[in-house]
Amino acid sequence: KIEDSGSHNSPIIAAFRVFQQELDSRYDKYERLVKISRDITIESKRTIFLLHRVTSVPDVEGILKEAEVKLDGVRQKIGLIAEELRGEDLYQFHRAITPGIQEYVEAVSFHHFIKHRSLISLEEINARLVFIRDSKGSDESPSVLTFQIPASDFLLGIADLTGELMRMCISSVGNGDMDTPFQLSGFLREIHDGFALIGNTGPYEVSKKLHTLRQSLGKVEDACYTLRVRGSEIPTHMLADVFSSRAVPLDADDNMA
Amino acid sequence: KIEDSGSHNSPIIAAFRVFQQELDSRYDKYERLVKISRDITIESKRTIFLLHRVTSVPDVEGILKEAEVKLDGVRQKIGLIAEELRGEDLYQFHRAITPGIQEYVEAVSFHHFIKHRSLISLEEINARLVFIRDSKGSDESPSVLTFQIPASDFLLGIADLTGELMRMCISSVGNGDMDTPFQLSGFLREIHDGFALIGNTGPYEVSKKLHTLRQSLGKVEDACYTLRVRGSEIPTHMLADVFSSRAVPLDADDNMA
Amino acid sequence: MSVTEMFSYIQGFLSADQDIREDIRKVVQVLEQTAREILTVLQSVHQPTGFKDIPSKCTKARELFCTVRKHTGELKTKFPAEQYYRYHELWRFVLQRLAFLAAFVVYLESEALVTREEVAQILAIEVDREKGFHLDVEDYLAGVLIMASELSRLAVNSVTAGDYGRPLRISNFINELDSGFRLLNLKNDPLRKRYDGLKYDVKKIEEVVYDLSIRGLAKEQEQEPGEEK
Amino acid sequence: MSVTEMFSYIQGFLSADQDIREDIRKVVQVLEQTAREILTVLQSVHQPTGFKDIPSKCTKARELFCTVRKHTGELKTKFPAEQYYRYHELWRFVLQRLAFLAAFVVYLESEALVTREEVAQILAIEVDREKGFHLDVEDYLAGVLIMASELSRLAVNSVTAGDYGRPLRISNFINELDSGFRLLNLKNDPLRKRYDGLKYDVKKIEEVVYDLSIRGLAKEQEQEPGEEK
Amino acid sequence: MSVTEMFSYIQGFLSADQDIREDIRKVVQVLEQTAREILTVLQSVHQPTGFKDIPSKCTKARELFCTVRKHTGELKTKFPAEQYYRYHELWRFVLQRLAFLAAFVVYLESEALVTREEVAQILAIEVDREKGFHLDVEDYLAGVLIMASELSRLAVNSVTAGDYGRPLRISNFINELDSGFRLLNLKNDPLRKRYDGLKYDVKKIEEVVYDLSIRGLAKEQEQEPGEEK
Amino acid sequence: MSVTEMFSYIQGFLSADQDIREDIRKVVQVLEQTAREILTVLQSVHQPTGFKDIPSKCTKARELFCTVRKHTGELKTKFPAEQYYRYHELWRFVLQRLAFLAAFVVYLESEALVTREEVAQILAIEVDREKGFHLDVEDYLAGVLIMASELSRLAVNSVTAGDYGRPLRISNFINELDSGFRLLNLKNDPLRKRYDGLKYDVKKIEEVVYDLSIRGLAKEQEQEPGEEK
Amino acid sequence: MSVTEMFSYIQGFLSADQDIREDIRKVVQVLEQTAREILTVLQSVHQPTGFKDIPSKCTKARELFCTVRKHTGELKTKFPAEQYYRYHELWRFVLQRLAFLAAFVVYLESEALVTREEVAQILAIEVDREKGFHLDVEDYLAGVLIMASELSRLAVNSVTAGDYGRPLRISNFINELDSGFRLLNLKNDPLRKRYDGLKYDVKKIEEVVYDLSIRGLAKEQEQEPGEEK
Amino acid sequence: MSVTEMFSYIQGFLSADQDIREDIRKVVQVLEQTAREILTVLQSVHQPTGFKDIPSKCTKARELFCTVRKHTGELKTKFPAEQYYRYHELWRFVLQRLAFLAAFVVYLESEALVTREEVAQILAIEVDREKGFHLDVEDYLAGVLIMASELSRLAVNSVTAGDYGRPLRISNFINELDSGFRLLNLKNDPLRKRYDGLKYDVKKIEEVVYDLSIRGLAKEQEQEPGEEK
Ligand SMILES: [Mn+2]
Ligand SMILES: [Mn+2]
Repeated sequence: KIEDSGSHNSPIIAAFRVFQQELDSRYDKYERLVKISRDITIESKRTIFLLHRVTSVPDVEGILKEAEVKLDGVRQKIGLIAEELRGEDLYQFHRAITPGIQEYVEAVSFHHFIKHRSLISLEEINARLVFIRDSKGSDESPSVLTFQIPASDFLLGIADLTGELMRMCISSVGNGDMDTPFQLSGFLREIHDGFALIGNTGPYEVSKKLHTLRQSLGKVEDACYTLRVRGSEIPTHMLADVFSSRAVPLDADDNMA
Repeated sequence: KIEDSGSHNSPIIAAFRVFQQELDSRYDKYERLVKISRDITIESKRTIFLLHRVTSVPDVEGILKEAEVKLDGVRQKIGLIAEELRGEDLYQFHRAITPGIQEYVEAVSFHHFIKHRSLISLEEINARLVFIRDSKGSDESPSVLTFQIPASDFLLGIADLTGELMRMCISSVGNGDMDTPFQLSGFLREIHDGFALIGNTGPYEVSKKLHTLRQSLGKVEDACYTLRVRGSEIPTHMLADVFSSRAVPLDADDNMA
Repeated sequence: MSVTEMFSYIQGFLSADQDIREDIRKVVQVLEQTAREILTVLQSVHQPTGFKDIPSKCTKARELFCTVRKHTGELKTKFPAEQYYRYHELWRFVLQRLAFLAAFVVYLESEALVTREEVAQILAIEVDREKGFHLDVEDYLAGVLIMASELSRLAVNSVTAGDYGRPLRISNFINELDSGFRLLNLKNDPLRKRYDGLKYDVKKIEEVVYDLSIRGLAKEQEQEPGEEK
Repeated sequence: MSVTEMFSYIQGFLSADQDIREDIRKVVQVLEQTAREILTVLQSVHQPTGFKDIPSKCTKARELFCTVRKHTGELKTKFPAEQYYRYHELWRFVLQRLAFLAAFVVYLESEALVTREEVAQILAIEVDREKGFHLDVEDYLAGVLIMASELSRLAVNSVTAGDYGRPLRISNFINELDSGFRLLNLKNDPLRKRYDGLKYDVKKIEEVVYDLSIRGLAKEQEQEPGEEK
Repeated sequence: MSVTEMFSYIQGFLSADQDIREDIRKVVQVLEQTAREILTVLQSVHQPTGFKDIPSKCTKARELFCTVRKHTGELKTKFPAEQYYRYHELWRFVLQRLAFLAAFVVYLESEALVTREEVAQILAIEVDREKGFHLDVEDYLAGVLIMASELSRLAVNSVTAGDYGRPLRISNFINELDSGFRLLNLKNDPLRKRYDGLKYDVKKIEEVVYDLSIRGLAKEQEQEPGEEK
Repeated sequence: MSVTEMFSYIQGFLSADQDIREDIRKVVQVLEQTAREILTVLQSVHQPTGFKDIPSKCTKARELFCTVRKHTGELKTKFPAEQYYRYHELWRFVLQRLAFLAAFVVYLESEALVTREEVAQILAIEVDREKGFHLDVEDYLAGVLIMASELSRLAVNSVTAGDYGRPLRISNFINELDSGFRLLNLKNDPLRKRYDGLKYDVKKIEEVVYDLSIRGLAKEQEQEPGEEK
Repeated sequence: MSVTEMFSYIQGFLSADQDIREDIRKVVQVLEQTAREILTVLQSVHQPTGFKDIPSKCTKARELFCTVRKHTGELKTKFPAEQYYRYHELWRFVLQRLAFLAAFVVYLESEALVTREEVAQILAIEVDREKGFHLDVEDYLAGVLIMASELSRLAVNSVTAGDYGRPLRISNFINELDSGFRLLNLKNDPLRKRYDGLKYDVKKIEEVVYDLSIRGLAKEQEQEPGEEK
Repeated sequence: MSVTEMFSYIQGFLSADQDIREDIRKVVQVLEQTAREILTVLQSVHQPTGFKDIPSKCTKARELFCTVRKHTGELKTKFPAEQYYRYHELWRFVLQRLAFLAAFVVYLESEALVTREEVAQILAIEVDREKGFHLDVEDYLAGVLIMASELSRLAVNSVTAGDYGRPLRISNFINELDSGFRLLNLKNDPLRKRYDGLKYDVKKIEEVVYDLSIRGLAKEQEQEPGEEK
C-alpha cells in the first residue's frame, strides 16, 4: 500500500515537483536568453557585414546611419535581456548571452572605429544600454533598466574586432584606399600591445584568441608593407589617381546590387 | 617552340611515364592484396562466428569439420597472397595484408583451441601454408609456394583470440557448461602471462591490445568466480543436471535457425 | 540572371536548410518529453506491486503513444520526404527510444517480439523508405536491444515480486533474440557495441534461471505460464 | 582615454577578479579537507562492525559540520554577494560533496531524504539566492545522487554485516528517488550524466534484494522493520 | 514471420548498404581519374604559349566531359535516388572538382560565370533535387571558389605572356563574384573557409591591375577587349 | 666568439645530455625486463594451484630482486646525483612497477603494507633525496595503488581457488589503505587518477565478501584464519 | 608505525612540495608581469615612429630588467638548489620569454647575437648548473628563436617605416643564426619544432629583400649603412 | 611446447628485431649529420655572394657525398637484404633528404633533373630492389619535391643577387616537373601531400617571373640564356 501511493503522496515526490518547477523556469529563461542572444549575434553580424561596404562605396555616411539603425535594434534586444535578468544574477545565465554580447561589442566598436577612428570604451558602450520601461502597475513612474557588459565580454568582442579590421584592411588595399591600411595597422598594433600587456592574466578565452590576433596584425602589417613597396615605384599622388580611376566601375557595379 | 613540345618529348616526362607505370603496378598489386585480405578477414570472422556455436549445440564435431572446410578456403586465399608476393618483399605490402593475416591467426587458433585445448604454434600455422602450383611452363614440375606469417601478426592474432575466448566463456556460463570456463581461465591466464613477459618489447600494436586482454581475463575470472560461488549452494552433480535440463529447449531453438 | 540575382536565389536555399533544422529540433524536443512520460509509466512494472496491473500500465502507455503519433505526424511535414537522411541524426536518438518503448509495451502485452511493421504502426510512420518518413532498420534494432537490457532487469525483479515463471519465459525470449542477432553481419558501429552488451543480459538472466532451478522454483511455475498471463 | 590606458584600466578589473579567485580557492581547500574528514567518519559504516554504532558516527560527523559552517561563513565574505554565479565553479564541487555528506548523515539518522532546507541549515547557507550565499538546486540534487551511489554500496555491505532488512528499505527509498528524478527535465549536462548513473545503483540494489528474496532472507526481516529502526 | 526469418531479412538490408557504398566508390575513382585529365588540359593555359590556343584546349576539355557524363550516368544507377544524402560524402569531393572544371572551361570560353544549370548540364545531372541526382548548391559554390583562385593565377601569368587586358577583365569578374558571395549568409563551415580565401584572390588580382595601371599598361588594352576575345 | 663557435660549443652540451639519456634508457630497459620476470613469477598466485606455494613464489621473486639491485646500482652511476629530477621521467615508470612488485611480495608474505623504507631497501636505493638516488614518495604511492588493484583480482581468484577467508582479510587491508589515502591532499595529477581507481577496487572486494556472506561462506572460515595462514 | 601514522607522515612530504610550488608560482607571476611590460616597451619599435628612438626604448627595457633581477634573486630562495629540474617546468616558460627579451634588446642595441653568458648576466642568474640557479641551454636557444620570428616582423615593418637597409642586415643575421642551428643535433622536442619555424622566418625575410631588390631599393641604401645606424 | 615456451621463443624474434633497429638507428643518425653538413654547404647559394661560386660549392658537396657512401655501405650490412621494407621507415626520412641534396647538386651543376639512376649512384645504392639496398621510387620523388620548394626560394634570391635569367629557367623546369607529377596517380599518402605543396612553389615562381616581366627585366635576359649557362 505504501509503495503504491508512494509515487503520489510521498514527500520526496512533492519536493521534486518543486524542483521541477524551479529547474523548468530556469531552463526556460536560459533558452529564451539563448534565443535573444542568437538574434543579437545574427543582427550584429549583419551590421558588421554592412559596415564592410564602406571600403567599396562612396556614401560612407549613409552606411554609418544604416548601421546605427541596425545597432539600435540590437540594443532593443539587449533591453529584453536586461528585463529577463531583472533581479537575477547575470553570471548565472552568462553562458547563454555571452556570444551575443561579444558580437554586439564587435559590431558597435567596429562602427565606432569607422566613425571616430578610435577604440570605444566599455563605459561608452554601457552608457547606451539604459532602457526606460513602463512599469507594470500603469500609474507608477517608468522604471530604468541598465545592462552592464562584463569586462571579459568586452575584451573578447574587441579581440574579434581585430579580425574585422584585418578584413577591412585587405579590402581597402584591394580598392586602392591608401590611408586606411596605415591607420588600421597603427590601431591594430595598439590593441595588440594592449592584449600583450594583459597576457594570460585575463580569462582563458582571451589567451586563446591572442594567436589569431597576432596573425591578423601580421596580415595588416604585410599589407602596409606591400603598399609601401609598390608605392615606391610611383609618386603617391599618381597612386591615388590610378585607383580613383578604377573606383568608378566598381561603384557602378555595387549600385546594381 | 621548346616549351610547347616540352610536354611531349622532354626527358622529364619520359622518366615520369616510367614512374607512372612502376607506381601504378605497385598500387594495383597493393589494392589486389587489400581485397584478398578483406576476403580473408570476412571468411575468418565467419569461421569464428560458426565456432562460437559449439557452446550451444551438441554436435561439436560437425561444427569443427565445417570450420575446417571454411579455413581451407581461407588458406586458398592466402595462397593467392603468396602468389602475388612471389619474389617480392613481404614487408613492402605488409600493411595491405596484415588485417587478414591476423584474423586468420585468430580463427585458426580458435579452432585449434576448441579441438585440442592448447595454443597453436606459429610453426604449426605456417606448416599448413604451403601451396603447390602448376608452373606456367606447363611441362616443368609443379612449384612449391610458402607463406610465412610474421611473428608480430601471429602475436596480434593471438591477442584478439583472447577476446573470442572471453566471449566463449560468457556463453558457456550462460549455457551451463561447468568445465569450459575454468579451462578457459587457465588458458587465458597463461596467454596473459606470456604477453606480460613480452610487455612493451613487442610492436606497438601489441602493447595497445594488452589492456583489452587484461579486461578479457578479468571477465573470465569473474565468471569462474560466479560459478564457484553459486556452485557452493548445491552439489556439483546437481548443478550439471540443472543445466542439462535447460539445454534441450535451446538446441531445439537453434535447429530451427 | 545576373550574378547578384543568382546569389540572392542561392541564399534562399541556405536559409531554408537552417530553418528546417530548427523546426525539426523543436518537434524532437516534444517527442523526447512524451517518451520520458511513457518510460515513467512502464518503469513502474519493476515495482513489487507493479506486476499486478501490467495491462493497465500498457493501456496508459498506448494512450501516450497517441500523442507521439501526433508529433511524428508533425515531424514529417517539416522537411521534404526524400531528404530523410540529410536530417536523420536529428531524430535518430528519440526514434530509437520510442522503438524501445513500443517494443517493451508489446512484450509486456504479448511476450512477443514486436516487428518493425508494428513499431512503425505504433509510431504512425512507414517501414518502407519509399513510402515516406520511415523507421530505419538500424534504429529498430537499437530499440530492440535497449528492451533486452530492460528485460534482464525485469527478470531479477519478477523473482523479488514472487513471480518465478517469468524469468524462464524471458530467458527463452532473449535467447531467441540473441540467435537472431547472430545472423546479422554487423559493422563495427554503435549498433555492434550495443549488441555486445546483449551477451551480458543473456548471462544475467541465465543466472536468475539457475538460481530458481537449483531451488526447484523454476519447474513448478513452468507448468502454469498460461494461467498467469 | 588612450587605448593603452583603456587596457590598463581593464587589467585592473581582471587582477581584482583573480585576487578574489585566489582567496576563494584557499577557503575551498580547507572545506575540502574537512569534507574528507567527515567522509572518513561516515565511510566506517560500511565496515561489518560499523553498523552497530551508526548514531555515534553521525554525532561525530555533525560535530565536524561545525567546522564546515565556520568556513562557509568565511567563504561568503570573499566576494560581492550578487556575483555568486561568477565564482560558482570554484566551490561547486566541494558544495556538492558537502550536500552529499549532509544527505548521508540525515539518511543514516532517519532513513529519510534530506530537504534542501536542511542541507542549507547544516552548512549554514541560504536556500534562496536573494538571501545570500545559497545552495543551488542542481548542487543539492548532485549531492543526493552521490548519496544514492553510496547507498547501493551500503546495501551490499549491510548484507555482509547480517542486516537483511536494510537493503529492502534502501531499495524502496532509491526507487522513490528515481521517480522523483524522472519528473525533472534535465538538460544534457553533468547532472544529467550523474542521473544516468542512478540507473546502475537502482539495478545493483534490486539485485541485492533479489539475492535475499530467492534465499528467503528478505521476508523474515520485512515483518519487523519498525522495531529495527 | 519467425524471429530468425525476420533477422535474415534484416541482414539483407545491411549487406545491400555496404555493397552500394563499394559500388559508388568505384565509379568515383574513375571520375577522379578523368577530372585529373581535364585539369592537365586546362592547366596548360598558364604557360606563355598556352594563351594562344585556349579555344582548342576548351574543346579538348569538353570532349573529356563526355566521359564524365558517362560515369555520372553510371553513378546514378548505383543507389536509390531518394537516398542522395545518405551517400553524399562519397562523391562530394569529386563533384566539387568537376564543378570547378566546368566553371573554368565556361569562363575561358565566354568570360562569364557558369550557372548551376550549366554545370548540371555539363555533368549530365540535375539541378533540382526532386528530379534526380543533382548538384548540391554548396558543391556548386565550392567549385566556383576553386575557380576564383585559379583565375588569380591566370591574371599573373597573362601578364607574363604579354596579355595586359585579361587581368582587368578578371578583376571585374572576381569583384562581381565577391559581391555575390557577400549576399550569402554562410555558416561556419568548409564553404565559409573557402570563401575567406577569396579576399586574397581579389587582393592579388588588384595588385596586378595596379602594377599595370601605374605603368600605363592597363588603359591601352582596355580599349580593345572586344577584339581580343 | 663567433656564432659558429658558440653553437659548436652548445652542441657539446646537448650531446652530453643525449648520451646520458641513452645510457639511462639502456639500464632502464634491463630493469623492465627483470620487473616483467618478477611479475610473471608473482602472477602465478592467481592460478588455482598457485595458492598452495605462495611462499616459494615469494622466495623466487626475492631472488630476482637481487638482479634488480645490481641494475639500480648501475643506474645511479649514469648521471650527476643532483640531476635526479632532470631524468626522473626516464625511470619513473619502471620504479613504480618495482615498488608495486616489492609491495606485492611483502603483502603475500605477511599481509602487511610495505613501508617506503622497505621498498627502498629491497631496491637498494635511498628514502631521502639528500642521500642519493631515492624512491620518490609519489612513486611509492603509485606502486601501492597498483598493488591494490592486483589484490582485488586476488580476492576474486582466491574464491575460485576455494579460499574463502582471504577476501575478508584483503577487504580489511584495502579499507585501511583507503583511509590512509584519504589523509592525503593529492593534486590533480596521475596519482590522483590512480587513487580514484581505488574506490572501484574497494567496491569490487566488498561485493566478493557480500557474495560469500549471503551464502554463509564467509562465517565458517572466519573462525579459523589462524590455521589457514 | 601504523598505516595511519605512515600516511600522516607522507602527507607532510606532499604539503611541503605543494607549498614550494605555490611560492614559486607567485614569483613567476610577478616575473611574467614584468616580462610583459618589457615586451610592451620593445614592441613599440614596430611603430613607424618607433624606429627613431630605439636607443631610448632599449634604455627603458634595461631599467625594467633591474626589477627582473630582483625577482630572479627571490626565485632562487624558494627551493633547494639541487632540485632545479624538479620545478623546472614552473619557470621554464617565463625564462624563455626573458631570454627572448634580453636577446631582442641586445640585437636592437648592437645588431649582434646575445651570448648565453650575457643573458644570464642580464637576468642575474648562472650559466653553469653547478653554480646555482642557471639558464638551461635549451631555454636560451628557445629565447633566441622567439627573437628570430620577431625580427622577421621587424624586417617587414622597417620597410613600411621607410628604412630599406635594415631588412638586408636582418637577413644576414638570420642566415648566420640558421647556419648555427644547423650545427645542433636537436631531439624531436618543442625546441626542434620551434627551430622548424625558423625556416619560415628566413624565407619571409628573403622575400622582403627580394621586393626591395627588384625595385632597386636595396642597392641605394646599401651604400650608406654607416650613416643610418 | 608450452604456452610459456612459445612466448619465450617469440620474444627471441622480437629482441633480434629490436637489436637490428637499434643498429640501423645509429647509422642513420650519422647519415643525418652528414646530410645536415651538405645542406649547410648548398644553402649558401641563396646568399647574394653565393651565386658566384656555385661550382665550388657543388664540388664541396660532392666530396661530402663520399662520406655518405661510406655510411650507406655500412647501413646495408645491418639487416637481411630481403627485409628492406621491414625497416624502411627507419631510413626513409634521411634517404629522401639525401635524394633532395643529390638532386639539388645536379640541378645547380646542369639545370637538369637528376635521374633515379644518378641519385642511386651518388648514394652508392641500387635502383632495382632485386639488386640490394635500393632507392624506392617514392623516396626519389619526395626528394625531387623537396628540391622544387628549394628552387622557389632560389628564384627569389637570384633576383636579389641580380640574376634575372635564372627565375625564368626555374619556372620552365618546375612547370615541366609539375606536368610530370600530374601523370602520376598518387594515393592519399605523404607523397601526395608533398605534391600538393608543389602548387604553391609553381605559383611563387610564376609571381617572380611576373615581377620581372612587368618591369621589363625578364626580356633582356631571355636573349642570352645560352651565354649565361
Ligand atoms: Mn567577426
Ligand atoms: Mn575477433
